[in-house]
Amino acid sequence: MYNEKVIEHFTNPRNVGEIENPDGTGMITSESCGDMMKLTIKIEDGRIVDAKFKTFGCGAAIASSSAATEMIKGMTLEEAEKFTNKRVLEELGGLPDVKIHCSMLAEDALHAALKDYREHHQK
Amino acid sequence: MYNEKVIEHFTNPRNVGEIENPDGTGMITSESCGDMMKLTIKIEDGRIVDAKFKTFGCGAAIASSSAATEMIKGMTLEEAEKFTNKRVLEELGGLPDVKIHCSMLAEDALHAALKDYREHHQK
Amino acid sequence: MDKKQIYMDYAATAPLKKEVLDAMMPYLTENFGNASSPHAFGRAADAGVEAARKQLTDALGAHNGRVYITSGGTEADNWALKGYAHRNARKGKHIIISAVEHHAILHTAQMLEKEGFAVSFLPVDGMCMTHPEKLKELLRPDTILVSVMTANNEVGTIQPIEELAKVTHENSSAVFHTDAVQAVGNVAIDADAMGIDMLSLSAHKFYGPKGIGALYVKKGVVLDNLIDGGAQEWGHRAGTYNAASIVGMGKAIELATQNLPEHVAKVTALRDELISRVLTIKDSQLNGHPTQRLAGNANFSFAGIEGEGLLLVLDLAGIAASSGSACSSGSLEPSHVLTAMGLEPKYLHSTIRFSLGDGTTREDVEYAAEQIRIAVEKLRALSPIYN
Amino acid sequence: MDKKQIYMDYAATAPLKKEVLDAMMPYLTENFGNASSPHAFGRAADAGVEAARKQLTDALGAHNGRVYITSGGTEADNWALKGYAHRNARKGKHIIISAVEHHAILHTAQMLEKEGFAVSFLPVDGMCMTHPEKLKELLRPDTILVSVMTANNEVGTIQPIEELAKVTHENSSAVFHTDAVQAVGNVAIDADAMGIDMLSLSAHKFYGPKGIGALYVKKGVVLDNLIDGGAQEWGHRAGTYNAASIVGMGKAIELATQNLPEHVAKVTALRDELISRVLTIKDSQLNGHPTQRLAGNANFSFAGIEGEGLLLVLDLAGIAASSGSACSSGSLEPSHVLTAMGLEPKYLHSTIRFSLGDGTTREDVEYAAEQIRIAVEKLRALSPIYN
Ligand SMILES: Cc1ncc(COP(=O)(O)O)c(C=O)c1O
Ligand SMILES: Cc1ncc(COP(=O)(O)O)c(C=O)c1O
Repeated sequence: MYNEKVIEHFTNPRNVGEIENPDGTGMITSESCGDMMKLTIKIEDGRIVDAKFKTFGCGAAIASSSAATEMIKGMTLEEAEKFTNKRVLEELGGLPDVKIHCSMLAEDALHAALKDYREHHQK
Repeated sequence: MYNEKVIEHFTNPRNVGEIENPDGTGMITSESCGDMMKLTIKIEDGRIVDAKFKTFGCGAAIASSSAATEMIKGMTLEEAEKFTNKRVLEELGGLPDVKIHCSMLAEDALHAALKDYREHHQK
Repeated sequence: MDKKQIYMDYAATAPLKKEVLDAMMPYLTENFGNASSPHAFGRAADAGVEAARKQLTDALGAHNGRVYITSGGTEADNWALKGYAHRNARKGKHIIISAVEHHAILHTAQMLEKEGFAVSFLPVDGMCMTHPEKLKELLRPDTILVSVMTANNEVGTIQPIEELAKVTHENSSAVFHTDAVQAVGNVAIDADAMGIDMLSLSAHKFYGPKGIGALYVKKGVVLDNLIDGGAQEWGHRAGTYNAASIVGMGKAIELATQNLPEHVAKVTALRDELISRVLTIKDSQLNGHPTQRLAGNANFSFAGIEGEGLLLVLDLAGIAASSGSACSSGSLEPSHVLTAMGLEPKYLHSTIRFSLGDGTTREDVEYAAEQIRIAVEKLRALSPIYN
Repeated sequence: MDKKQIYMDYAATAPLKKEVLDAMMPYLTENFGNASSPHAFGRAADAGVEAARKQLTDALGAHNGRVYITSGGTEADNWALKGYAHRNARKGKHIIISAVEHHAILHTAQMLEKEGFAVSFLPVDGMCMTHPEKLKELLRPDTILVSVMTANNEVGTIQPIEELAKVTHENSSAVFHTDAVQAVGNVAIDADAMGIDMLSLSAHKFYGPKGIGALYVKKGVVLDNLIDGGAQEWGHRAGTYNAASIVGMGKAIELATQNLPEHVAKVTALRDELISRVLTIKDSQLNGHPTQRLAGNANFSFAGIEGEGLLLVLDLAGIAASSGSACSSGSLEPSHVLTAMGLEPKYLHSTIRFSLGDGTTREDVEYAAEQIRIAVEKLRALSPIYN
């Protein structure tokens, strides 16, 4: 069902946790399946310098969360704005058809966190 | 499907053929399945002294014909009038449900032969 | 598979018993004839089919009607509902099913609803139990059919079938169908004594082959055919006999019935051991009825973690379980069974079913309980809604 | 069975090929999981199911749609006709089937007739051949479905499917279904190239297991479900996967397709040998088409004797044949196929089908021809209408 890369991310998820005093926080619940992801990011000089997640969800949701946090670390805010779940799918080498929507969680959480950053933390 | 007695009668049918100058002839076609039986009988002193058959039909029809001719030989006309397929079924030890109607052929042919005897040969 | 593999998904499907496979082998080899053919090859196959039908009839106490062979529980359920509704629509167009039926009943009833039948749902309590007095309230003069499963596939609750059938017959002219797919081999059944008019079963749930099942129909209950064609099954279910699987089903139900008390006692003890170990995990609960439940069924919820994620961690640890009905995986909505039971929302997506069976050992239970604890801890550490 | 046993009823059902049984065995033992379960046991079963689906798709040239698994040819036929008719009734309520379809199509069409559909019958000539121009005459603006079998089960005539599909599509908006149950493994099929919208098959006719089959449905052709329930088969055919039989069906169709030319050549030669020997019997005839016929099919009539009686004499001599479709035994009426062909009345009840296959040898053919001669003589001596 899942490929090795997905299993690897699921088994050893990167960047688990919550950043203290984050610059942006995104908390998303998937309407279709009830999965949840909380993403906290640290931003310095227009770049994401740290990202941590907590996810309630299936293997695809957790692996996508893990992969996404790795990918966005180091991105400029402009790059991050353009980030989509397609990139996560590519990075993971694909997900089963019924699980593709799970990778949306990471995209949505990122955009929520960026919005939060703009609204509350940007001077 | 058929028991051994049926198979035995089918394999070695008794009284096959046609009696020359019979006292009664019955030729019957089953409406339900197209089987045919021709029965010729010889009557002396109010008794069936000989009976021969020819049958176009399945195993049950042929075995019933054979058994019936054996049974009716020696019967008085009164006994023969009361002869039914139940007797044939008993003699054969039963037939499959879908084949019970085949034993009617012998009953019908006998009654046709007796009628023929009464109409044409009885002084 | 070289690493440890523990199967705890017997309710999804069970392996063939060795005796069952042995009984099937002649029909997969030399006795290959078409059971409807009158020649020797056909008669050998037919003898197997009819012996199996007798085994089924005896095991179900179903001497007051006919056991028809189908391609499984799903076909039997479809046939019972569609066949009865279509044939008897002029008597009334109201059907009652329980709120916790398998999709084979639920989706079939919904199709009938689209065609113009009215469907009422018999509710369950928090332990997934139906209540005869509630059924009485739902019965109407135009109710033609009531269908309540003997035991639920997700949480294992065993329904009061005899009472439900009695209420149905005393208060209406409806017939009573039960989906006994999960029950056969786990619950003693005496169809005629229990007042059952129709009963569905599926062989692979009691260590028989997949793709074969049966519908028992009591004398006098008349259905439209679901599958028309040749003259098999007294003209009511066409298709060349799958003699090997039918023989396997017959052997399986015979064994299941012979061994029922020992099987239930053994599996119940293992299940209770698993339950008591798992419930030591904080913020966990057992779903379904504490005692009126299938011998092998242990259905848990763990606050803060998602069932499919848990399933995957356990799968990687070599433990096969289910996050609901295997048949409904691919669906994203929370289980209609858990919803009907009024499960707390925080537990709705956090449920996992372990179903134990013939091959389960005490070591399996101990290992599984330990792995469940580890997995729950691991996933809770990842959870945004648990701390 | 210690005496000589010669099987000449391959059209009723064929034995499993050894390679097919070998392919099935792992799924009857360790790979027993439910193919819908996401865990390791389930994935192993699912891999088998999907590999088999690919084998089916490749063998049928059916890349332009989906191959759905069913419980056999009968279910596939029922689903195609009922599912399409029910779903598309608003487009029209006229259906055309050939006059010589198997009961799985014929009786299903008759059920639709009772529901209010109009059914026309495409006639056949004396060799059981349909003609595209006759089909053209029957097509109406409200025709939604045409179903003509690829090859007839009783007399073996192979129909001009490509031309019939073409006429259907050029002159109507109807879809074209073919019951290829007898054809698969005997006739090369390329569903998409032939213009087929739906195609039914049954594994046991090509040395696969009984109780399993498939319906190919071209993209864009939409059917109601026949069997509702779980999410299997993209939500269109519910029921736990019978992985062992599905894997067997996949292997069987792969082998049948690989070996098709050799198989057909070998069996045709044996069949022709049987035909030429049997036709030396006085007052006998071959039924069906002399050349456009299934490799293994030899259907004869013998004046003055009844088919079932002949069948029994041969059975006692160790030869298994059929006096029509095995499925219709139990019926007493003369075959609708022979009637539609306009067979002389004296031959209507005097027909017997020998169907040869993989295991048939030249010695079998010689022995059978001799036994047929003896049996015919024996029964003619008993016959009131032959001398
Ligand atoms: C309660 C219940 N009913 C019906 C079914 C359907 O049985 P099958 O998948 O064998 O057709 C199942 C299992 O899948 C079940 O658990
Ligand atoms: C032409 C044809 N169609 C359909 C069927 C039905 O197939 P099954 O009995 O495998 O369901 C058969 C054989 O019985 C057949 O020969």
